[in-house]
Amino acid sequence: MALMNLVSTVNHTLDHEMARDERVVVFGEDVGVEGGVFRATVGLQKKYGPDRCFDTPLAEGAIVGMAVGMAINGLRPVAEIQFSGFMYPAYNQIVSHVARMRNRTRGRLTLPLVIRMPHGGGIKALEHHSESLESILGHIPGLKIVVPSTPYDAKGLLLSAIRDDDPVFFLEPSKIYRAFRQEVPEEDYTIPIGKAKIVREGEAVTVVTWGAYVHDVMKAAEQLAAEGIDAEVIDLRTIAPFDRAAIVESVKKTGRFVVVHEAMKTFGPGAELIALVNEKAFLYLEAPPTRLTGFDITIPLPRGEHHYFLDADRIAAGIRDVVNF
Amino acid sequence: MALMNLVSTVNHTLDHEMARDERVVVFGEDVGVEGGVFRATVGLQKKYGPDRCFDTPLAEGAIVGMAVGMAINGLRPVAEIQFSGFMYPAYNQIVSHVARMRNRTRGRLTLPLVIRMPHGGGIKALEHHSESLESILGHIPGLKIVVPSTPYDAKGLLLSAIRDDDPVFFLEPSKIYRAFRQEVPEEDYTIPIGKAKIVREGEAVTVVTWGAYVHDVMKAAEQLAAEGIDAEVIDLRTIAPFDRAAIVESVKKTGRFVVVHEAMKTFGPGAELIALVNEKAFLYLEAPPTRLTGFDITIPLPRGEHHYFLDADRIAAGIRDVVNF
Amino acid sequence: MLTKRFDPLKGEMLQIMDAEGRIVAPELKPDLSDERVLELYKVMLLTRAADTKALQLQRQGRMLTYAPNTGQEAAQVGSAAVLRETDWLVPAFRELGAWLVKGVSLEHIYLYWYGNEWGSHFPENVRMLPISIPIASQLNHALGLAMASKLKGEDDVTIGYVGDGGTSIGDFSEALNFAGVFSAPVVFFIQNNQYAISVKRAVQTKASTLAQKAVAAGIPGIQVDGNDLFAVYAAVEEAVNRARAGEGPTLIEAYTYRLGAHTTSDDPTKYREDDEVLVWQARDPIKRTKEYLIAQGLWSAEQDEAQVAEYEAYALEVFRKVEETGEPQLEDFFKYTYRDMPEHLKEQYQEYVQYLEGKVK
Amino acid sequence: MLTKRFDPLKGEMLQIMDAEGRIVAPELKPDLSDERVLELYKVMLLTRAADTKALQLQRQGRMLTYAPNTGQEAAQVGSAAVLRETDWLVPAFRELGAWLVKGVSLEHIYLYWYGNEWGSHFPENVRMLPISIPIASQLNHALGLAMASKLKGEDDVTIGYVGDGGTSIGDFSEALNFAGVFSAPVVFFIQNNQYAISVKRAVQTKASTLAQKAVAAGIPGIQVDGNDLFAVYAAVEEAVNRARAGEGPTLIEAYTYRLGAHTTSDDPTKYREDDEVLVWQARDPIKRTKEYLIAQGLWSAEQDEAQVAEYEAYALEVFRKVEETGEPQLEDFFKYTYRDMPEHLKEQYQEYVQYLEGKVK
Ligand SMILES: Cc1ncc(C[n+]2csc(CCOP(=O)(O)OP(=O)(O)O)c2C)c(N)n1
Ligand SMILES: Cc1ncc(C[n+]2csc(CCOP(=O)(O)OP(=O)(O)O)c2C)c(N)n1
Ligand SMILES: [Mg+2]
Ligand SMILES: [Mg+2]
Repeated sequence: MALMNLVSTVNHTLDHEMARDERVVVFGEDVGVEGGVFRATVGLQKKYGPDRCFDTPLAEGAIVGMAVGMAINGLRPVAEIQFSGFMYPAYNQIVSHVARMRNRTRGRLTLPLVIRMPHGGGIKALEHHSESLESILGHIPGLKIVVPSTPYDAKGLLLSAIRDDDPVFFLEPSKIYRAFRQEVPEEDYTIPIGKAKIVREGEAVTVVTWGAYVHDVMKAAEQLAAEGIDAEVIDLRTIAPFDRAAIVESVKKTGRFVVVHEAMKTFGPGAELIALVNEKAFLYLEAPPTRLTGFDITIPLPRGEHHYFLDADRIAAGIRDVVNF
Repeated sequence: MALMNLVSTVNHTLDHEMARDERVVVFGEDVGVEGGVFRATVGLQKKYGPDRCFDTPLAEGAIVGMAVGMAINGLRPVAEIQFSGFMYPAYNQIVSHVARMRNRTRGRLTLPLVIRMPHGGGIKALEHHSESLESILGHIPGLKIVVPSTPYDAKGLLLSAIRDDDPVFFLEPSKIYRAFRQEVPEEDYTIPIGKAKIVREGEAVTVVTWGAYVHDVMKAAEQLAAEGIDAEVIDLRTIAPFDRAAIVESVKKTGRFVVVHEAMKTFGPGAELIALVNEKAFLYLEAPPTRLTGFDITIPLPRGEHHYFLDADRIAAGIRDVVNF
Repeated sequence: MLTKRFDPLKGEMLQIMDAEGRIVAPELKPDLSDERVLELYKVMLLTRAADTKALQLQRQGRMLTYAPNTGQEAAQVGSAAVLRETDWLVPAFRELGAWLVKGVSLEHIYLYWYGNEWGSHFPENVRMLPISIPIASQLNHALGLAMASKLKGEDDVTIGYVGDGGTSIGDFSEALNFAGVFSAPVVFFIQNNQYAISVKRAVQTKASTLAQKAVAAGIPGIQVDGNDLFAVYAAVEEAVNRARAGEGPTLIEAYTYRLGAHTTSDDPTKYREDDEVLVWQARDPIKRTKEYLIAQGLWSAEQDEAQVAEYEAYALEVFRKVEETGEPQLEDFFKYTYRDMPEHLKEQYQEYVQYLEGKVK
Repeated sequence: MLTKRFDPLKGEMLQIMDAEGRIVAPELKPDLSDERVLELYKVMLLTRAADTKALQLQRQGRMLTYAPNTGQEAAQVGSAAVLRETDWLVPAFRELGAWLVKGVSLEHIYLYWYGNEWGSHFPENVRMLPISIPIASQLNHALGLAMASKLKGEDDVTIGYVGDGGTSIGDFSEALNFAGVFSAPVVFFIQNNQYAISVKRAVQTKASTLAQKAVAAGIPGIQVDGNDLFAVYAAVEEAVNRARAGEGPTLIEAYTYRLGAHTTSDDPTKYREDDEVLVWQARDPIKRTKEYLIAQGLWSAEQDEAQVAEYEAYALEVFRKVEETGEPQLEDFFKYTYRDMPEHLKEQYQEYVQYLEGKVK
């Protein structure tokens, strides 16, 4: 066991899996010599050589397209996109090929590959460095999307992702890359993709969130607990295909539902969860299922970004409204 | 007045506006000499010369990026993407620039441009020729998205789109390009972007749809009317920013809500409408708001595509379930 | 080295056999046995027969959209003929001749164009990717396959196909550039058939050859007469050998012509003159190879006629089998989205099955 | 023509003034008055002073992320100096010197890096696009601006900037290719500063020069000593004149070096040797131009020192003003998404205002 933060856990986990499985190759912009702009791949090139961990020229489409070919030909590529806002040049590869190769060939060719990227904002970064892509990716059948909220989960989920026979997008909340440390076992363990985690049990309202916001929601839940409002908090962990049963069961118990996410509101991920709750637990609902989300605007530059992101107070206020409906 | 189908109306409308406003330029793959693979731009190069209507090399990113520069420098570009499934290479330009130039420059630079593309499926086409992009585009603040369902609407909406100071995506349901003709006035008229249209008044249930499905939903509504179920049918016409008031008002009247669309279900456009109905009309709901949509699969090749698309029978069955809830 | 001898920047193009089937550069002629040449010629014939049949069937409303290959058979067959079984072939969508050489059955190919996904489920030993519709995107897969061969220490080579139109889209440049940087064992093969649907080659780029686009990636490039089976073979052979020896990628432009329509939905008279087509008909790769074979005493006009008739009958028979496959399995549309069908897809599938059963009742 | 005389495929690079400020190719020296040269030199000095200040302020926690320009001033100033007011400048994100020449105020620039969108709201007469973070995507905007000038019958020219890293991404090739096809009046200007963050130029492409990437688009390309103000000016001048005369686009590679970090979040010692930096410090464009000016009797070491001090004080003063702008207007974040604020945004804005007011109470 060692105390690790999120980004060092990613590094440790890649190291762990590269040692175990020589089919794993790691690449992307600045991934090799420098070890990544966030240092997620630091030391890997030295340890495994430039054939296993290397820098690429600057072109996200080629990075993802190359991963497709590698995965077909027997490797398990783990590609890094430097920030999720730079995923768009690869979007054609993602939608047209990554998501479809298995179906297109009726299972003949499969893509065991992972695309890792820093995700979300709140780090006072330049434009395009704060994007949340859940629904842009989640709408596409054939992709799996995972967002860890803790170092412990990151290791278990990343190992599952690399070993998965389907393509997995591993979105790493950059805001909490170094926010806190946690004991992470040295041993091998996996956490199943597609399973949510109840991080706080409660009776008053179901609150679903993921990534960096798990911590803000938990803070809000503590505030509310002090007021006698006992929220159940679910860390969704997998955005696609997500754990519908966990949500539905919880809402059947609490009768109230709030989803909290960074992404923009309209046509955003929260809408899907609300639609699900309607479809599966309509008769249990005691208040309108509610979204606490980013505004439908471009994420502001650093001087204004605090307006875009929710803090525990705003989250608590939103949950309170639903409970008091 | 002349009888026109949808694609000839697009052609007529481009002609109309190119004659009226010399800033309008039309381009894309096969748009010039051939007049478009669907013949939407036929004759325009001959009439207005190759400076106003021209072919480009094959590169959707450059087509859209070029439109951005042209719009900044005083033109009103109307670019064609040959099929919506080939929009993805331009997605970086769309998200990173088309949607943001106004906000990024605090209104200094604006993008009066239109991106036209055939949209949706059901035409027994090859892979990637049947995509529905509503939520992939609609999630991005700063874009306007319009889908006409009739020739008459197409003219009024396309003229609004070209004259709009914001970038507009004009999605043309290819399935109904030549499905029927309608009287289209020769004169100038516009239909406002952002306004839905009640195409059938009713009391039993609100059914929202758009594009080609308007006709299938209307058929379903007639079937249901024969059974004594009186559905209100709304043609959304604008997907973003959409007419929230029209939907909410109707649902407050009917207490029941169904959205019907071609796009995949999960994280799809219907989810947003259901979330809205929850937020604005929760206490009026007598049945769970429901989605009738594409499955969460890759749209099948022609031999199987009929399974993906809804017909009037399936739509009627779905609406019936909601009414009988 | 051919890529040194024929500089696309000087407008030089490799030709070994001229339009009349005469060997004009005997010293460059690849070392192919007469039997092998005849074998390849027969694949060219089969390709054309399959095309002819598909077009007929399409006009009868039995085949769906189809992209014809007529005029491009030498480029297709000559390039794929160089590959060995473990090499990878990455198609665009118009390389029927190449696929047949690589061992894909005509049944698979017809099944695909007939609109059935099983047409892209090739046998285990056929190392070919499915057709890629998004233009040029497949070249990055070719790069990736080649990179994997290299990183695994295997000496397999990958060939990736693209059209003249495809050279304009970013994926093309990116794939070439990455391949150059990593010395990936890949050959990029352009079928320059002079058109991207209606858009003429001259509108596609101001570059006077497509082969010179190699310069941007710092890799060798060569233009060859794409209707000359021997020139195509020789250039690809050199490139494949180089790749296999660890010396990196090559770009090859096969200068050819699409004699037919872009697809069955296309009407080429809208954008090109008959005269141009006539010029290129005279350069027909099948006519040329046939004349060579006849001159060599390896083939005769009668044999040719009989062979064509046999292949057309065969193609029809294959298509009939395809027609008989009937409706695809409903479950398949849901089953192959993920390795295991997730719960929401099971639900969607089951609800739909129930609906269909309810309708039948 | 310079692009004919200096062939990047032969490894030829245009240099007019060497690293010691000596004119080595007097016949190619652009026709600039002494005053103009001094004026441009001063912009180079201001650029460096603004850089120095920004880095200091960033270390003090007052400035946010900042991308330094030190070492690249000649490439930036020399290129933009050719433009007239109605010409368009399309930046990447590291061309401070160019922006200053084009008439953008340091206040705008600092405001941008300080994290305020108003930093990209330039005055009406400053024809420059905002900074573009997604690498190379801006080159297609440059193409579009140029196309509009051409289609409107105006003879304005557009210059588009990109880094060495940016030449690998598809947008770069696409923009060049379109510009070639349409003979668009645009100049593509690469600041090859040898690094894309940590990735060395040699890893970016196997092409021996970046200028040769022009060959793929069939347009002229030239490599120039990017630390030589005169060479940069001369090459851009020729390219701009050609574009203005309707003769189409040019690609220029300015061979230079980033002496500082990629941005304030970067630590270059992780990926490069000090020795390399020392070599390039000796080629510093400011040192070189200063030596030229002093040798010409146009400037002195004392004047230089005083000017630097003045600019640093000025930069600090500008930054103080920027700091005083305080919090941005909340409404602005909602207001500029569309021309008219749609109802859902009004609602989101109002609900948030109410929430904030509730908190204050
Ligand atoms: C990204 C993308 N854009 C547009 C299309 C539509 N389209 C299909 S084929 C084609 C022309 C391709 O020309 P070329 O690359 O020369 O190949 P050819 O058809 O001549 O074999 C176009 C534009 C597509 N399939 N993919
Ligand atoms: C599409 C995209 N991918 C990745 C990044 C992250 N990034 C920012 S700057 C940079 C390197 C750019 O190198 P270069 O083009 O040489 O410009 P320089 O920084 O040297 O001026 C990268 C990879 C980005 N901004 N855009
Ligand atoms: Mg072609
Ligand atoms: Mg650089």
